[in-house]
Amino acid sequence: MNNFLIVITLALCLLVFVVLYRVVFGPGVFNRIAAISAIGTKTLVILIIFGYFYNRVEMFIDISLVYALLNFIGCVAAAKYLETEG
Amino acid sequence: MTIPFDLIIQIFVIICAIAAITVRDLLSAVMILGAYSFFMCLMWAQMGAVDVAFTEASVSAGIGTILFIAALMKTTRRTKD
Amino acid sequence: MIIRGEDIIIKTISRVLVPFIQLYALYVIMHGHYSPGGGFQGGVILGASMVLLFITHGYAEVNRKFSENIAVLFSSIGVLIYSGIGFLCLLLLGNYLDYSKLYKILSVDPAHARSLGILGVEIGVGFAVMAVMFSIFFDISTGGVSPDDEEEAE
Amino acid sequence: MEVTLLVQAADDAYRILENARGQAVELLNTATKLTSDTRWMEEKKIEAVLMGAQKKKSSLQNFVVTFLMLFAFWALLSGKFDSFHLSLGVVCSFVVALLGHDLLFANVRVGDIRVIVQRFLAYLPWHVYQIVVANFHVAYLALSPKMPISPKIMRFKTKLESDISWVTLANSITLTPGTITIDIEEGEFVVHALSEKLADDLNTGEMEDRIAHVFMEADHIYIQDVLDVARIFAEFR
Repeated sequence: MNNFLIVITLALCLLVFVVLYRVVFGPGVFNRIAAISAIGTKTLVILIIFGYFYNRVEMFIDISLVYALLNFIGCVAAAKYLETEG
Repeated sequence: MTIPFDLIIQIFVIICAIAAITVRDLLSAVMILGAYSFFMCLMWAQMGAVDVAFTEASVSAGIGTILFIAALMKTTRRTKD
Repeated sequence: MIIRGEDIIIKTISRVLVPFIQLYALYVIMHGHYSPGGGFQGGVILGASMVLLFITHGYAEVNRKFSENIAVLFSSIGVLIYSGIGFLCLLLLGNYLDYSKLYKILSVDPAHARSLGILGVEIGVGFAVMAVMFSIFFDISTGGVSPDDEEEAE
Repeated sequence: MEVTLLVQAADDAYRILENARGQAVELLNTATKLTSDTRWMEEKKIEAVLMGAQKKKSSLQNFVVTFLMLFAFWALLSGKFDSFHLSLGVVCSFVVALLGHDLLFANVRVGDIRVIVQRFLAYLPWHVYQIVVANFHVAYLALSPKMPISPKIMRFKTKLESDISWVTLANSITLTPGTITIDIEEGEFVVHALSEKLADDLNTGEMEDRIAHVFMEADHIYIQDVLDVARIFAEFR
């Protein structure tokens, strides 16, 4: 089980690395916003797997909930900025 | 844990930090800073500092991004040089 | 931030989401001494929920629920709760914020009194942080001039 | 000989088909009449309920339902069931429900909430199946070397009526890989589709019909709807 989760975490890290390309080089701000919200969902899963490693899943779920909510609010704020200012 | 995940996350953090200071667009810089604090939160959690990770996630990733964007409303998005 | 169009999707989703975010923030505040989190983090999340309502529903909707004057009032109330509990401990012949002395008036054992005292302080901190976060965002985004004043000036 | 038999058989088949069609049309007409009858009666009943203490009663109901939902959410989060934490939960949900009771249930069409929840749960597996199918299609598009995509923006008028069903349809479209809802402009959906197949899937309107069925806004009559309506009709009589 542990090895399986470690492999999954490594795969997710690889995916984050791929998405990070869009964040760094992506033309324009729209690519970056979409890529960052994708990174948010992936790191959330990694966080919960860390919680399994530490045997404290209930604590890490609290953090990941906050994470998801504030990711959403940040994206909405950025979209509103783009709508009003261009 | 056998695999040093903190090394991998550290690479992500450094990439984000460099991208945040080199990018021209201010809104992009703000969003990359949000990703930076996501990775910082992941790093704190990986070290076992749950409370610090919680503070990082709520303050820096959440309200920090929103306040930066609100401040961006009062200025222009592109840098001059 | 003034909304232009009528975004039905964003408006409806945030309308459904805001009560749950607020309840979650209160949960973080109230369980600060068992799980991660506490007054500061919970207050930030509570302020973020208000900000979400502000940027999606506009100034008028938020002003009806939580105006700027109430925010100022709440920040002072939060500081009052915090320092009041501290001074109460001082009056009960303990140190400042020495919660265990509260058992004399709460009629419980000192360990439980300490937990209750921490809970009170967390609530105070949460109120203050929520009000200050909201009012910082409000001041930055409106430039310190509320839309009502602008209408009157015009 | 064989030719006459064949002609006769064809005639018979045609007559049977015609009969069936006539019966179906009759059934549909009855169903339409029934629906309009029940809708009229339902509206009358709602009007009678609302004419009295309209504002106060509905907001109190909203408050109670919001409070119960929030308290269930609190119990899910907290996981501590001693009296102290439960009383904290009651106080917190009370405060939040007092602040936000007009947020959670604004502009909801009047309908039986139990039926809506039941139908929504029945809708979910179909939607998950659609997501899986579209996922494979998008993976094929992305991995094939020629990239046979033909992205386009399409607009269609919807027949749904309330906010919440619009948002459900929009989110269902966005959740399906390859299609994204860009905007809703007064009941007109603006959707970006990645390829012809995905756009065609959307244009058949099956998803819209199913969501109309979930939120009981059926102008198209399903058999299930007729049965439901008949039951409601019997109850009213």
